[in-house]
Amino acid sequence: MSAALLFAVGGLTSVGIYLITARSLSQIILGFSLLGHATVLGLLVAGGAAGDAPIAGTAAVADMSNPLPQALALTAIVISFGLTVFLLALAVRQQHLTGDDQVEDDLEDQRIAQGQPAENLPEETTEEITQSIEGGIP
Amino acid sequence: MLWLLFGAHLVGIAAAVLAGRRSMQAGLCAAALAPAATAIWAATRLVEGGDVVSAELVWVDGLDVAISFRADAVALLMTLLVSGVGALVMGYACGYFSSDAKGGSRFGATMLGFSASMLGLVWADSIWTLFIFWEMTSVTSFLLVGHKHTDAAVRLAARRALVITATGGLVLLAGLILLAQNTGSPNLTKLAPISGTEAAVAAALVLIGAATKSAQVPFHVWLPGAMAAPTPVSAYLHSAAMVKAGILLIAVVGPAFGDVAAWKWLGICFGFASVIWGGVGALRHRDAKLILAWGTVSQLGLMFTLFSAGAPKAIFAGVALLFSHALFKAALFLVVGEVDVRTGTRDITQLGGLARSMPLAFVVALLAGASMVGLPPLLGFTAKEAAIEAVLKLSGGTQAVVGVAIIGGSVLTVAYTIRLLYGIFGPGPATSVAPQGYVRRRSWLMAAPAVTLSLAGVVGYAVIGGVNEIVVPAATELNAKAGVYELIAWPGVKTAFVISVLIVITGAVVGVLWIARGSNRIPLSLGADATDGIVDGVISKSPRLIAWIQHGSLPVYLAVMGTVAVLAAAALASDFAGGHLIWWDHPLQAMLAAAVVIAALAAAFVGSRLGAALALGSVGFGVTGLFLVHGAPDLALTQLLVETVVVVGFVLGLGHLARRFPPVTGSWRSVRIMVAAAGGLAVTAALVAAGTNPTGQPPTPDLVAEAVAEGGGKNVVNVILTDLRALDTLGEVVVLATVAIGILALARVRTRPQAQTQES
Amino acid sequence: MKPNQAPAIQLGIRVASPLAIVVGVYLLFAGHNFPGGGFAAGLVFGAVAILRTIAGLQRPRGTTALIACGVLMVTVVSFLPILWGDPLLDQRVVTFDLPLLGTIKTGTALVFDIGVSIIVVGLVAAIINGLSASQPTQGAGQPTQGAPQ
Amino acid sequence: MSTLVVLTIAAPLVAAAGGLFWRGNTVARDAITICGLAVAMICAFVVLAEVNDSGTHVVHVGGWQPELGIVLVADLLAALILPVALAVIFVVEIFAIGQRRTVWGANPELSGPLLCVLTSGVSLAVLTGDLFTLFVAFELILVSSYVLLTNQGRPSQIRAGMTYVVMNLFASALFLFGVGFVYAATGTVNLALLTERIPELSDGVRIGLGAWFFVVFGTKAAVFPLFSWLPDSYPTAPTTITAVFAGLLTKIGIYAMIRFHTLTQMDDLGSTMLIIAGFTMVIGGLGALAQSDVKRILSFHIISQIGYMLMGLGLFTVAGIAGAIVFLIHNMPVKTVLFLVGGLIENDQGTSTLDRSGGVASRRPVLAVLFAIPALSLAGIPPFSGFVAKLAVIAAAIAEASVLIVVAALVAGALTLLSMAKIWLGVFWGPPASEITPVSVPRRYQKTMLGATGLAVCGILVISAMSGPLFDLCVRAAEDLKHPASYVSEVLS
Repeated sequence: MSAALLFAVGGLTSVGIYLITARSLSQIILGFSLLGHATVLGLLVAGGAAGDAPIAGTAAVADMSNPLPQALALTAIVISFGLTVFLLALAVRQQHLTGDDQVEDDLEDQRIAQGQPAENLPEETTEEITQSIEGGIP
Repeated sequence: MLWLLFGAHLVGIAAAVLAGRRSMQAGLCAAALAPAATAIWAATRLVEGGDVVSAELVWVDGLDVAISFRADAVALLMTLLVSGVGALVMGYACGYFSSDAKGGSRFGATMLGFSASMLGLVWADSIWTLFIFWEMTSVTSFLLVGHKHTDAAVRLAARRALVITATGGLVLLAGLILLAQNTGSPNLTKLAPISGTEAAVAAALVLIGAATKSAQVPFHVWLPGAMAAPTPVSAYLHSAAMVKAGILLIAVVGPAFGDVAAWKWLGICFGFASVIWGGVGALRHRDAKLILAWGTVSQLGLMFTLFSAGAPKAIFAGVALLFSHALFKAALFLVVGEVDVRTGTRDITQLGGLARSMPLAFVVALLAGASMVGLPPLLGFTAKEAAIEAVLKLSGGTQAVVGVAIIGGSVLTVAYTIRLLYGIFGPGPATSVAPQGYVRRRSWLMAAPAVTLSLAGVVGYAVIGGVNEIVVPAATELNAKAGVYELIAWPGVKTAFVISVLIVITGAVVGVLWIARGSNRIPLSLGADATDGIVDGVISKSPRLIAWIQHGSLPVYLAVMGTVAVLAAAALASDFAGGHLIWWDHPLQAMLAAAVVIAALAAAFVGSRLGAALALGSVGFGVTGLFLVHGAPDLALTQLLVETVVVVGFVLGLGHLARRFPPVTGSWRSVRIMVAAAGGLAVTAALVAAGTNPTGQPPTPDLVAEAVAEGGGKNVVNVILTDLRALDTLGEVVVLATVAIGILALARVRTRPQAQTQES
Repeated sequence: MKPNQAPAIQLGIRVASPLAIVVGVYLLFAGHNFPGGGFAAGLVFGAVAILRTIAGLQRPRGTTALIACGVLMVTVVSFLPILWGDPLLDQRVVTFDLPLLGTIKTGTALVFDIGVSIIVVGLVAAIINGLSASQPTQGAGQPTQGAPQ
Repeated sequence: MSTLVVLTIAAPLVAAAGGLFWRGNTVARDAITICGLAVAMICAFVVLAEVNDSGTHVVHVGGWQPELGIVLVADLLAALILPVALAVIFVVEIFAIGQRRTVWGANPELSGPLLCVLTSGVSLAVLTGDLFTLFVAFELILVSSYVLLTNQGRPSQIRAGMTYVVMNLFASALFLFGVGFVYAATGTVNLALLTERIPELSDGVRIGLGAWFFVVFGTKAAVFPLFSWLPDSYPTAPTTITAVFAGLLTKIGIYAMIRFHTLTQMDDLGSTMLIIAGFTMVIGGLGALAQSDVKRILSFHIISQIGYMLMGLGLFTVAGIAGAIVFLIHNMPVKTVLFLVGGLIENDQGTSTLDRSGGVASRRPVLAVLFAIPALSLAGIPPFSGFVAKLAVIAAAIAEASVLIVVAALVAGALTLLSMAKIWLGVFWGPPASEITPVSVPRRYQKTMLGATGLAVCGILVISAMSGPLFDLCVRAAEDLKHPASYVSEVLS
């Protein structure tokens, strides 16, 4: 196993975890991008040593790097790409609703923790509700 | 036959629902049919005798759970009580409720549902059948107690009853599992005696379960509260039926615990405490129904004591008491209910002089009360004699404790009965009887069942031989040696009789003195308040506890998760051995790795959004380089394109936000750093450890060969993606499609109202 | 995001688009033998869409239908073989000649890859529509750009 | 047979695409999605019958060897779980069609196709014999649930959605790391091969792998202390959606755990699992008690119930695992129905808060019955399936003399009952709520919703009645899991 790659995995993981525990959704997204890199590199490390590209005919089979983790990694990259983009969309919506991208604490949890009656919860406005009923896809 | 009768109850429920829509009375009449038929059947069986009828329906064979019924002598006796009293009470309820009472179909159906559950319980031949119906009686009784649920106090009482009986049910479940596993068979007639620690634990659990159901101190607190139910419910559930379930339980499983000392002593303790405390409670209350309820606690305590003592004579006396108690207690409840609806109160300090205005009720109450006290010529007398004789047959400590319980309990019974009857019917300010309109017209409906039940005490005494034919086989069924005894109408002046006379005299003196003292202070309902306090406490304290875990803060959740993962990885990394490590596959790898980590750190610690996005891009390009070095051009290409789109998206979507991230400081930041560092280390170490001694090798040569031969492509990675593992790819693109839909939907919600405002 | 309507950039992008599309098609077909594949091709096509949107040339339309088509395509290609008894996701390999690219030995995998790239284009289009139309909370006075159709 | 197995994945996917394509045409869209789900469900039932008769069926995807390609394995466990799961989704889709676009309803344009995607994810997750495909299947399930949760974009949903998405993304990252560990240690991601190779590893690595995946699956399954995302997010979704989530998602996590940890013989983790299980059920029960909203109470119950399943698994005996499987099967429809009834209550009163509700039993007795049956079943009251499940799990624990966990299970049982009583007392009993604002739904649609709920309640009754044969099947499945040699030989032959 290559210590250099392992270093990259560990470093990316650490920074990723640090970022996802932030309150700003932008930073969380950054964190997941980094974690995504870390997992992909982790898969490669797990698959064995570096080698030539696994394209038949261009190199000896014995010299090739293991193609299976690459395939798995590719799938993982694409999936984490999709989810990162989705998080972005959530952040954009949050920004639209509150003006920033901070992750807020759950209101009902706080209400229960403080023992307040249910009336103190802010009701969603009718406008917001109609808006969400009107939603859909183009 | 058993199925037929049981099925009749189920059909009856449907009928009661339908008929109950028209009126309360129709629903109740429909409900009364099945129990009436069952009672008649049981009576004929008892008279005619014959083979024991049984029936079985296997439910879950793997767990030995079956609905197995067996109508032996005990079951028939109980059937007679459950169904007979049930039918009478339902008839009584026709008079009790006004025609326009709400919830007609509900009440009739629930009563019948309870009746059916109770029937299943008394017929049960298997531990599991018994438990199944045991739980069903808990649920149906909850519904019945809460019949007038718009009243908050009623809801509270129903909750209390449910909490105690259902918790008891859970305890019982554990005890029964333990019992079944130790005896090897859930069959109640084949319970082998067990011993040892597990047996003692099982004994305690089963006894606690039984004590909750039979309202034994300290679990009795639900019973007085349950008097919030309509009186027919109290007359049925709390005299003849449900509260007897616990007694029946300890009677039938008793043989298995014969060798367990804990069984006997714990049971006697429950019984003793209940006898005394229940009697004291009955002496102090003013509400006639509550006096009866506390009296029930006391009387059930007597039975509990006798059955726990376990000697043949004691068991015989217990069965006799069980039988007579159901009759006189139900009759008394019915009378109190009638008094209640005709005068509008049940408070004995306000009542008085009803002997003249309600003579029939007075006679009924007198007969039933005399039976309760144990005066001849009534059935109660013979049962009490049997109990005292049973005490005389005991020896040692058991005799002392049981003796005190029975004598003390009987004295108290005499005292509170006198006080009750005196309070309602005795001289004093005559309560005006102003019946509500419907009562007068149908008062015979209320009178007839009460008369029947109280006359049963007289008739039973008269034909004591007939009663013996019911009681003796039942006692034999429970204990083979108990069959030699029988109830004796007139024992002559023997020790037991003398004791009996002394009891009545002492009790009468206590009762008269008590009345004279005019002590009508309501005792503290310690238990009930405590129970509600515990339940409310759990409900009101749980938010505090939960808030500690469920505080709603995402970063903390993530940190917790990270920490847990680190712990798991630490287990993995415990086999850490770095022998297979090399510094790098290629020097370039080391440089790129360093660059990637530095860029990542920059992304984390640079304050501006744009800077972070750029740093993210750099990380992506560095990783692309690492892929190339590793020999993964496909990954590199994809990574490059993905990185571009992500960075563009990041800028596109969040470009409007403040330029800088909000600053982070304080201890939370140190926690984050610690979790993050530990996470990185743990993952790395775990990877190294996992790769130390691989137990299998990747089939790279096979993959390459197959890709070319079968997959028709030279790029092995691509062949894997589109052929070998195309299913993964399929899933992956569906994920992308779904994400796209999600983004579009969110965009739509956002833009729609704006478009509307524009138009307006 | 405000479309950048500088003529020079627009012209550049007009010229670059077909080139990029050619690159994408190459990636799509070459994928089986060289680095590339449906996903990469889709992203290249998507990049064209992004550029054209930025330049204000056009916005992607009918995104949902596109995505539905893509999903239908990959699903049908994947599951059709089971209808005539072949294993799930079985490949039919065919060989044919194409000008410029030479002999192509490919199979149903290609159809699958095309489906993949269609979905990816759909996703990129969704990103453009979903993220770029964002306006921070500035009230309703702000004109909205391109409400999705 | 292979066709049937594959159709459980394929039919919903095709339906999802079709439903998206004709999203504007209500009738066509609903017909397509319903058909897709129905086909999948029927296939799943036939697969169960076939597997019951002729044993495990293996589908080699693309005809590749298991060492190289992906296999789908319909063994008894998978065949048992799948029909129930698909039936649950089917019923919810009918309900969703009935609910239309109301304040509380899901958006029908999206819920149909996305439920289809979710369904194929569930089928794939249950059937796959490959660890990485399991990851993909999880992502399919999750991504559709993300969109289902957030697509209406309400502030509460976005807030909850972020918690949900971020927590699950982290879990997914951990999953991928886990795949890396497994691959590094064994050189394969095929479950059958892992069954052979993981027990050969050194103890530290083997148990560590088990622990790691316990964290991964535990997050999906919402075990203590990883459950926090669930009660925050589930209640904010439209009720129909929550019903699916509640019925399925956490259960798939438990399913994966049962599958992975038994095949790889992680018996050493048993005591850890039991401790976690105890905390999960008691804390879940306490949490339920603390809430004052029907949907939140029910959400905490999910956690509590997960504890019971984990308890069965943690015993690592045939009886325990069988108990866990029975519990799983029983819990899926029960949980779903409770949420559906929650939705009906919301429709009826305009709120699901206990303080503002009351008297539903008098006004809508049918609702009371529909609620009572699953509630009693959940609380483990006979004669419903919950009793069998609880009895199986607790009896297994008592047979192993695990006293503490039995006590925890009993306490949790009492808490469950108490909080069910809390809902009953608050919503169904008591004086009618003073100000109710029922959501006006056309009668015909109301009937559809009631019908769907009634159908599901009938399902619960059927499961209850069939508990005997069901339990026997579960015991067989548990024996197969406990002795994985047959699984391995079926897959690798």
